[in-house]
This record gives sequence, structure tokens and C-alpha cells, in this order.
Amino acid sequence: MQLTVNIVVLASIYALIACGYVLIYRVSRVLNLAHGELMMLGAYLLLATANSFSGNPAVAIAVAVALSLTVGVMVYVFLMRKMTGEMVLAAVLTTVALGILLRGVMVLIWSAQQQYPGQALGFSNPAIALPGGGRISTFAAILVLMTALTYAALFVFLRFGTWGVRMRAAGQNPLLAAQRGINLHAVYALAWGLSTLTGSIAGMLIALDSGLTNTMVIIGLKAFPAALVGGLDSLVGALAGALIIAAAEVLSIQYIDPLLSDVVPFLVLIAMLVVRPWGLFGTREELDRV
Amino acid sequence: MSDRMPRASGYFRTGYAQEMALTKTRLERVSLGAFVIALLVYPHLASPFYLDLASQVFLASIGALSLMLLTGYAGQVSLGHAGLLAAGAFTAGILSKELAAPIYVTIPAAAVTGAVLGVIFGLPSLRLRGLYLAVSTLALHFVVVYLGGEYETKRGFSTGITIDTPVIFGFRLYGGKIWYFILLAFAAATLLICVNLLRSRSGRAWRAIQAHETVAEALGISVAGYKLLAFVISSAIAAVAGALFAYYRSFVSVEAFSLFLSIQYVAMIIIGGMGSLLGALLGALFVTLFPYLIEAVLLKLPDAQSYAGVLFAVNYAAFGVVMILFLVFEPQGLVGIWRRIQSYFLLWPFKHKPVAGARK
Amino acid sequence: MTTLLSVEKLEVVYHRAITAVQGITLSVQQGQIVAILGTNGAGKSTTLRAISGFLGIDDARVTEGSVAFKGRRIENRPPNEVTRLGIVLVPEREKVFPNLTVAENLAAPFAPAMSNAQRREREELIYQFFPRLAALRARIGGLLSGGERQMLAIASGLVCRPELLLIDELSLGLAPVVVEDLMQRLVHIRKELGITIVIVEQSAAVALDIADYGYVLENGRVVLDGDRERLTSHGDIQEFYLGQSSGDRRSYRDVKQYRRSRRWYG
Amino acid sequence: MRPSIIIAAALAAGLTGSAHAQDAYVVGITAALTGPPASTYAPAMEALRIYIDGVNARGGINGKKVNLVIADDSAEPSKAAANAKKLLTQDNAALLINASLSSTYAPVVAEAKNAGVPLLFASSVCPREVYPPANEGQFCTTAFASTYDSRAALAFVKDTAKDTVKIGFSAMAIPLSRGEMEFAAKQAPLLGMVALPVEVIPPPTADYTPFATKLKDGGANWVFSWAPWVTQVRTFEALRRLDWKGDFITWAHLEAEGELKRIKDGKFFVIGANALFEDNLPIHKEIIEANKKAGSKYPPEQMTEGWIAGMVIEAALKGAGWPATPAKIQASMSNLKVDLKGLRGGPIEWTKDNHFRTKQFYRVYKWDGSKIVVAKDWYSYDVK
Repeated sequence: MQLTVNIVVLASIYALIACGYVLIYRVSRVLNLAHGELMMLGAYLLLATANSFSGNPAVAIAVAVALSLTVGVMVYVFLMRKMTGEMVLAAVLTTVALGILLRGVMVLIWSAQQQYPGQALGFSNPAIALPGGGRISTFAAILVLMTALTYAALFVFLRFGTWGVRMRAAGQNPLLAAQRGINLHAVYALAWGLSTLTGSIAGMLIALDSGLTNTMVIIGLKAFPAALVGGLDSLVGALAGALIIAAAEVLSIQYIDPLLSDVVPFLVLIAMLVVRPWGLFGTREELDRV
Repeated sequence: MSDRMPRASGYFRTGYAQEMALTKTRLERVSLGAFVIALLVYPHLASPFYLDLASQVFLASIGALSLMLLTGYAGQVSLGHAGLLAAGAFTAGILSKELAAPIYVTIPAAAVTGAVLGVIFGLPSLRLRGLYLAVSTLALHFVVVYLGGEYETKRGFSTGITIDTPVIFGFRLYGGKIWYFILLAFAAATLLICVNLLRSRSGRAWRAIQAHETVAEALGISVAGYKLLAFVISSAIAAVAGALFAYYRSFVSVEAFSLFLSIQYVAMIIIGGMGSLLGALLGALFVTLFPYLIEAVLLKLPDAQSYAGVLFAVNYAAFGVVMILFLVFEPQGLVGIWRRIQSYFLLWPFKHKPVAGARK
Repeated sequence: MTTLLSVEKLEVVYHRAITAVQGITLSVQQGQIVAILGTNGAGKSTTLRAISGFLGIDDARVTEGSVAFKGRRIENRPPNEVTRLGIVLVPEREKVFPNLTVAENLAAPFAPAMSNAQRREREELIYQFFPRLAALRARIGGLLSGGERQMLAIASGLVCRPELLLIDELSLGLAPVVVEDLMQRLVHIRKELGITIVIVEQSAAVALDIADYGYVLENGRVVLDGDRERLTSHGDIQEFYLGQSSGDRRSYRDVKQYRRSRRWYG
Repeated sequence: MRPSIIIAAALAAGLTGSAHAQDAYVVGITAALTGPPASTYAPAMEALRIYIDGVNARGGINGKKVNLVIADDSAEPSKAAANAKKLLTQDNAALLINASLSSTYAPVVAEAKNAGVPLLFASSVCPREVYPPANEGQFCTTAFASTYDSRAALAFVKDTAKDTVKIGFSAMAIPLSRGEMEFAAKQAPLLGMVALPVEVIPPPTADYTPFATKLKDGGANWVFSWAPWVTQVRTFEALRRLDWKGDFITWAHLEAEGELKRIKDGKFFVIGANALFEDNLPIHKEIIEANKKAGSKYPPEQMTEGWIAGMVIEAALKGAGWPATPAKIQASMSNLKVDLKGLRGGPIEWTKDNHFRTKQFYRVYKWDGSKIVVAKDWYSYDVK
């Protein structure tokens, strides 16, 4: 039982992070390798607001969320916008560079200390006993719910929301989209905003659940095989991928060798790349986008 | 005859001999000579610290050249370069630790390991391109590092494998100067190998593949074969660089081959300028010295010591910024800048070559 | 009759190196259907693209001349702005979003602000122009037939409420009967919405029987223009576009002769 | 090939500004001030800096100032190697200090040996070489000591536990921590405990629960963790979330004091060699004072390690006199006794063949209801 809980929790962590990769890739064909850093930035933003708005957590969280959204938009407007029309690879490397920059800046501002935004907000994190003997910490539970919520919202938005449809359109054929009066920059900015938002939420919840250090980045990196295994341009894929990776990881911890949990995601990834490079739910033509 | 042609009127080859010649004009020969002399004199003037810097640059150049071959010319993106370096280093380390193998055995062994890994790293490239390929190499990097780490702990080298000074025919290869020249020699050799590879059939094949795989295939180039070849050669060289690193620093440990190292190498070829060996060299120089530059500047500021704590962070950030600046404003890298200056003088009073703009 | 669109000495350069059209001048009057004729590579599509605007990825720009819409300079504006000004292009290929349903294809385009009533009315109108689409609402664009695709493309173009509709190679790869049908629909649409239409065609015959005015492009130049009567009656057009030969077989010399004579209209 | 000239120029430009003798004791430090493990080393080095500033303010040592040159290696071996080279050749450091991950030891040791400069490990794990018989060039002030810590911890478990102990171990996936836990896992049975296989946890882990689950399922009623703080505390918290009732003993890193107050769990024991600030000794007040004055961003209770290092360095340099050659400093270090004024159970004493300390003292703290209390007062092991 506990095993399933662990898998679900880890899966939703990865899923919540992975959907950020998918959103951006799907719309602009750019793989955002700074996602881990942006996620961590979100967590640190919460820490900052927690310290400045100590007393009323609601405000702190709201502000942090709003900030992370703006951060995402700004990243596009001030940086990635310049990379539109460049080689996709160049764009990807730009995100890598952005990541390095962010990492440096975050250490400068918040030092490398272990921090507890949960404490700063005056939250406690009691464990909840589930029917069937499993237990789950409050924030882990919230995270699972959040993930479900986020995905539901994204599905609805992309299927029925005008801008959602436009995002998909822009992803399929930017030129035609532009000729149909869709402002590509707006769409891309939106994608970056949403992706950073979801990532940050993941970051915040992880930080609330088990503290915050500057190693969180690597969690973002581990979530990214999930996105690929599922297929970089499919949300369903991200969900499935996250589940697979999480299961592989937890089971290898339980039954094989805990150490493996570090490489297992990437082993799964390699296997997938060899068998079905475009991922479980990805569309095949993506492969030729270089 | 052609030597005497002034540069301004452009340089025209009048025979195959000149095609094959490494240097084209007298000016090139002269400046090259000057450069070589400078390199030979340098260690006798430089303090040990600057000697070390130079040696680091040479090490980096070897790695950067090999990556440039793969990415800049054959167009195969790799984020696993650090993994290859690690493989080389560990081959050297393990052989010299377990079998007390001498350096002239371990280095070739490292090359072989690299070549084999090259095939493995290369296999995905037969199916994958661009991002997906990059990702697969990334994944392989993690696997290699994991294995290395396992070896370290299993054998109880908890603080990394220390390698004692290599000895060739009773002569201890020890001290900054010696290693300066060893690394210089290897770097030069690598450069020559690359230049010649690129002038040969394989070089042309790689360029074709980079330009357009399908067309290359249609031209009768065995794309798969040449892709693998690119991976094998590049990996072998990288592995040798790793082994050299192990000997130069006289230790091996996985922590030395983080993902960041791979990124640094990619940064080198970007900042230097894709598709140019010269670029690889410039990039290696820049990326290696950059942190020390920042450090020097920062420590010049008043109350320097209190910055010491943030130095790494500042470095990190600055490195990111520089990378971004190059990617956004100078996609052709240092070489691009250099070329522009050059062609400005070449073509004066005209603005630019008709096709120059189209060059990607 | 007012001039809606006027193109002056247009010159477009791709990749900062390749000149595609050089000094094209043409003007479109309010309410007209204008045909731009010419063989492959004559610069027809480039002209349309230049009017509707380029993206960064095209790496192309208008280097000389001007494009004016209702007296307003619009060259080198991004496509979405041009569209919002009222010029909509139906491109030659990739004209619909393959993974969006027909309904979504019609929902995606930017529509100027209007009340729900207007919007519904608009939709009605579009489905009225192309009843077929109503049946296909749920089908994804990629699975449509050539004709249906063309309909959807035009329909989704109309969603943006253009004053000027540019259609590139409407007849490409379609059965003559389908083309004929579409052409008639265009005439109908023009009448209903009172919009101006520019069609680019290789097959002059199709174009000329609905066009009021036409331009003939060769190698990025306008070599001939005039209203339908003038063009249809023009010998060279009959010869080389409508493919009617005037009786006796002609020798290669005469063809050269034609080419020389053609320069007159350049 | 014209850029060759540029390169040559660039290199030539580098030639200027080589080392020059200074009128001060030069102490070179390569430390992980940033990077993943920084939270352990950065505060210590901050403390050391504050301490030495204080010494200089008091007129220095033997009338000479101490010039502390700190280089950040962010726990990267190759950076550490370059740092060491620079500190030794460029800044002519007469004493080298390593405060970084064990993976940086190999290169730094090599450099120090070649330069004949004594190397002090401060706040970083003590390498085997400093235990008797000690390598003449290496010294260590750091509180924790592999093998001894495990013995002390297991001894404590033995006499606190009432019923039979089934003990689990959690290590971080770094060689050192793994090695220590493996050792402990071998020791435990000798003390009549049931030892579970060691849980090795990769450094950055999104969720520690899976590992905790395994420990709990293993039926452990005690868990011992000797690893960086993050791993220790997150394992514990994950265990508690799983409603695990057992006792948890772990090493008292710098963070311990603050964390005990945060966690407030009666069965969470920290074993360490440093006195916590709860004792509120005069020296503690002194540290707090200095910390406040320097406006440090680290809490004072994280400064003990660095402070001790400072005291030792001061003593060593005083003993070496002026002018201090590396040899003289090494000599004075090889015969040194520093009273730590209660920061530890006893003095740090170095002899010819023991560069660790002759006696290693331990103390166990825990939280009871309202405050931190001593669960087991100073007990010591002879180091030989």
C-alpha cells in the first residue's frame, strides 16, 4: 500500500514538473532545460514572500504564484523572444545558459542554506493515514491533488479555451497561425508563463513538504525523462511517463538497489529512445524537428 | 608567386600543392611561426600558476576540438562529453591502479575505451536527431558517471583514485613545464588530426550530413557509417583528454566530470564559433580563463575577501550571461567576430560579400 | 471606385541574398476580384506573402518599394498585424491546422471584437457559404480532402473578417469541377460580404472567368495587365495561358519573337 | 591564422603579476563555499574569517597580520586542484586549508605535498592520513571522525535501548558516508544488535519516503544516519511521516542545534563532539558577539567548527614564530595543544604521529519537551 502511495506521490511530483517541459515544447518546439531552475526559483520566491508577508500565508502564496507567472512571461519577453527563428538547438542552449545564470543568482540571494518556507509560513505538515495502511504527508497529498487539478485545467484550457486552441494552432503551424491574426509572441509568452507557473507550484509544494536547498534543480532534471518517455508534445504522455519513471524508481529502491534510483530514469529513457524515440504518446514527426 | 599577392585583392590558389598546404599566405606562415615561438618561450617566463592555466587551456582545447568535430562539423549534438572524458580518466586510473600499467599503455587504452563508447553513444544517432540525440547522450553520461562512482566506492577509493606520477623509461613525468609541453603536444596533434580529417573525404561527408542528411544519403554518402565514425573519433580523442587530465591532476573522481563540464564544452564550441576549429581553440581559451578573469576583477574590488563567498555564484551567473550574449547576439561566436573584422578589411570599401549574409 | 491596396515597385529579398520579385507594381480596387497570373517562380506567391507579411523564420523582407492598404504603409509588418488590419491570406499549402478539428480551425483565428450575436451570425454565414463544413465539424483538418481543406482554409480566413482576401493557388491539385465550384462560391462570398479578393493562379482560364482585372508576372516582373476583356482577347495570353492556338503551327522562331514582343508590356 | 597572435598576446598578458612576498602570515583556503554541500562549509569558513579578523584586530600573531586567502571550489575536484596550485604558487600560502567534499582531497593533498606546505582539514571530514601513524603534512580539526563516530553512536544506542535493537542505517550516496555506514553495519552485530542493510540515498531526492518505507518495512526500531544533514533529517522526517515510532540517532552537524528546536522530537538524538550553544559558555557568548558584529548571514551556532579551526591556526602560527616557513608551521603543528575553552569535551592535542587528536570526546543531545538537553555527557575514546 505504502508503495503505491510513494509511487503516486513521486509520479505527481514528476508529472507536475514535466507538464512545464511539454507546454513550452508543444508550442514553440523549444526544450526548456532551465525548467529545474525556474521551479526552484518559484520555491525561493515563496520563501521570500513568506518572510515579507509572514502572518498571512494566503497572501504570501498568492504573491509568489503571481510572481512566478510573471517571471515566466519575462523570460520569454526579454530572452527567448530573441531566439525565435534561430536554430532550435541555439534556443535550447540559451535555456541552459539561463539555468546557469539563475542558479548563480539564487545562491547569491538566498545562500546555499537549507531553508523551510513551511516554517516561515507557520504551516505544520502532519501525516495523514490513508485507508489501507498507507500514510501521506499533508503537502504530499496537496501536491497530488494539485497535479490532478493542473492537468484537468490544462486539458480543458487547451481543448475549449480560445487561447488554448490558439496555442495548439501555433504549435502546429506558426506561420499560418500568424496569418490567422494570432500573435505568436503572446502565445509563446503565455506558454512560458504557464510552464513556469506549474513548475513553480511543484517547487513550492516540494519545498513546503521537505525543505528547500539549491539541489532542487536536479529534481527538475530527473522529471525531464518523464516528459520524454511520454512524448514531449503530449500532456497525457507526460502523465504516463511520470508514472512509469516514478514506478521504476520506487520499485528499484524497494527491491533492487536504492542507488539505482539515480540512474533508473535515464535507463528507462534510453530504452524508450531506442524503441520508440518519439515517446509513448508523442507524434512521430516531432523527430525531424531539429 | 601567389604568396606575394597582397591580401586585399583576395587570395587565389594556383595549384593543388597550395590546396594541400596548411598555411596559405606568408603572413599566415609568419604569424604561425611567431605563435609557435611564443608557445615555446611561454613556460620559461610564466609563473607556475600561469603555467597551470595554459595547461588547462590545452586540455580544454583537446576536448573542445573533438566536440567541434562531432557537433560543429558532423552536426551531431552531444551533451555527454563529460561522460567520455570520465571514461578516459577512469580507464587510465583503473589500469594504473589495478595493473600498474605505464602511461604509454593507459593512454591508448583510454582511446580504445573512448572509441567503443563512441559506438554506443553514436548508435542512437542513427535513429535520433537534434534534441533527442542530445538527450540520449545526456542519459549515457549519467550511466558512465554512475559506473565510475560505483567502482570508486566498491574499491574504497572514497576520496577519488590518486594516480602516482607516470614514468617513461625511468624518466618521471613530473612538474608544470613537462606537462605543459606534453599537453601542448597532444593539443597540437589533435588539431592536425582534425584539420586533415576535415580536408579528407570524411570531412566532406560530415559537412554534407550536417547540411542535409537525406541529400547526403542521396549523394551516396553512407550517413550511418560516417555518423558513427564521427562519434568514434571524437569520443576517442575526448577519452584521451580525460586520461591526460587524470595524469596531469594525478587523480580521478566522478565529481570531476559533472554535467556542468559537458555544458562547458558545449559552451566552448558555441562561444568559439560553430563549424570552426579555430573557434574550438578560442572557445576553450575563453571558457577556461573566464572564471579566473571574473575572480581577478572581483578581488580587485575593495573589501575583496567578503566577496570570496559569492565568487562561485557570481562566476556561475556571469558565465550564463556570457553564453546568452553569444547565443543571442553573436551566433557565429568569437570566430564570427574575427571573420567580420577580417572581411571588413578584405572587402573594404564594400560592405559584405554577396553570400556572406546567407552563411549559417 | 477607391484603391484598396496599392503595391509600388515591390522588391523582396530572401536570406539577405536572393531577390525574388523586382519592382512589381499593382493596385487593387475596392470590391474587385483581381487575378495574378504567371508560371512557376514568377513571383506570384512571394508578392502575396510580401503583402500579408513575413515571419522571422522566413528570413525575407521587402527591401524596395511599398505596400499600401487603404493608403496606410504595411510592408514588413508581421502577418498577425496585417491580418488585423483586414488582409487575410489563404496560403498555397499547409492552409489548415492538421491536428485541430474543423470547429477548432474556425475557432482559432483572431476575430475582431464582436458581440456573441454577431459571432453566431458570422458562423451561420460561413457554414452557409460552405455547408459541407458543418457536417465535418468534428473531423480534424489533416483528414480532409483537398477541396474540403480549401473550403476550410477560406472559411477560417473569413473568420478574421477580412476586407481583402488573398488566395494562393486555389486550383492547385483540385479537380476542375471542384475548382469551378469554389470559384463560384468566391463570387458569392464577394457579393455577400462585399470584400475584395485577389487570387493567384497558374491556370489563367479558371481565374479569368471570375476576375475583373488581371496581372501577368514573369521572372518577378509584371509583363502584362488589364481587365478581363483585354487579357482574354490578348494573343499571347490565349497562346500561352489559355492554350488556344490560332490555327497554323508556329515555329520556334516565333516563340522567340513572342518573348521579344512581350518586353513591350514590361 | 592571425588570431594566433591574439592568443599569444592573451597568454603573454597573463605572464605579468606573479607572486611576491608579503609581510603577513598567508593562509590559503580552498572551500566549498557554494554548490550542493556548501551549507556545511560556508558557515565554518565565515566563522574562521570572523575569528581571524578578530585576531588581526587584536594586533595579529607575533605582531604580524594573518592574510586569509579564500578560494571557492564549489566541491569540484578540478577547481580545488587549480585553487590549491594558485594559493601555493601565486599567493605563497604557508598553510593550506581544505574545507570541502572528500572528492577534493586527492588533488589538494598532491599539491600541498609537492609544495611542502602543511594541509589542515577544517570542517571537512578527516582523512585516514591524520590518524596515527599520521602523515607528517596533514592535520585535521574537524569534529567528526570516521569509525570512532559509529562506535560512539552504537555504544550510546546499546546502553539507552531497553529491548533488543534492530538498527537501520541511512547513508548519502557519497563514498565517505557509505563507507562509514557499512562499517557501522559490521560493528552493530558485535554489540548484539540486528543490523539491516544500509540505505544509500542519492544526494538530490524528490521524496525520501520510498527509502524510509524500506527502513520501516525492515522493522528497524533504531536508525543511525551518518551523512550530510539534509539526508539525515529528511530520512528521519520521512520515517516519522510513516508513523515510525523508533529512535533515531544521527551526527550533530552545524545545523543540529537549530534543527533540534525545529523538529522537537524526543526520540531524535544527535551525537557530536562540539558543545551546543545551549551550554551558553563564555566562549559561546564571545562567538555570538563577534557574529553579530560581523553581520554574518549564518546563525552563530553554526560557527563552532570554524572557530575551533581559527583557535588552532592561531596557536600553530604563534608557535611557528616569524618569519614562518611552511616547515616551521608544520613543526609547530606536529606538537600542539589547544585548549578549546569548552567548545569540545577536551583539548585538541597533536603529536608527531597523531594529527587528529589524542582523545576524541562525544556528547549526545536530544529535545525534551521544552529545551535541548544532554542525553549522555562527554565520554571519550583514545585515538591510537
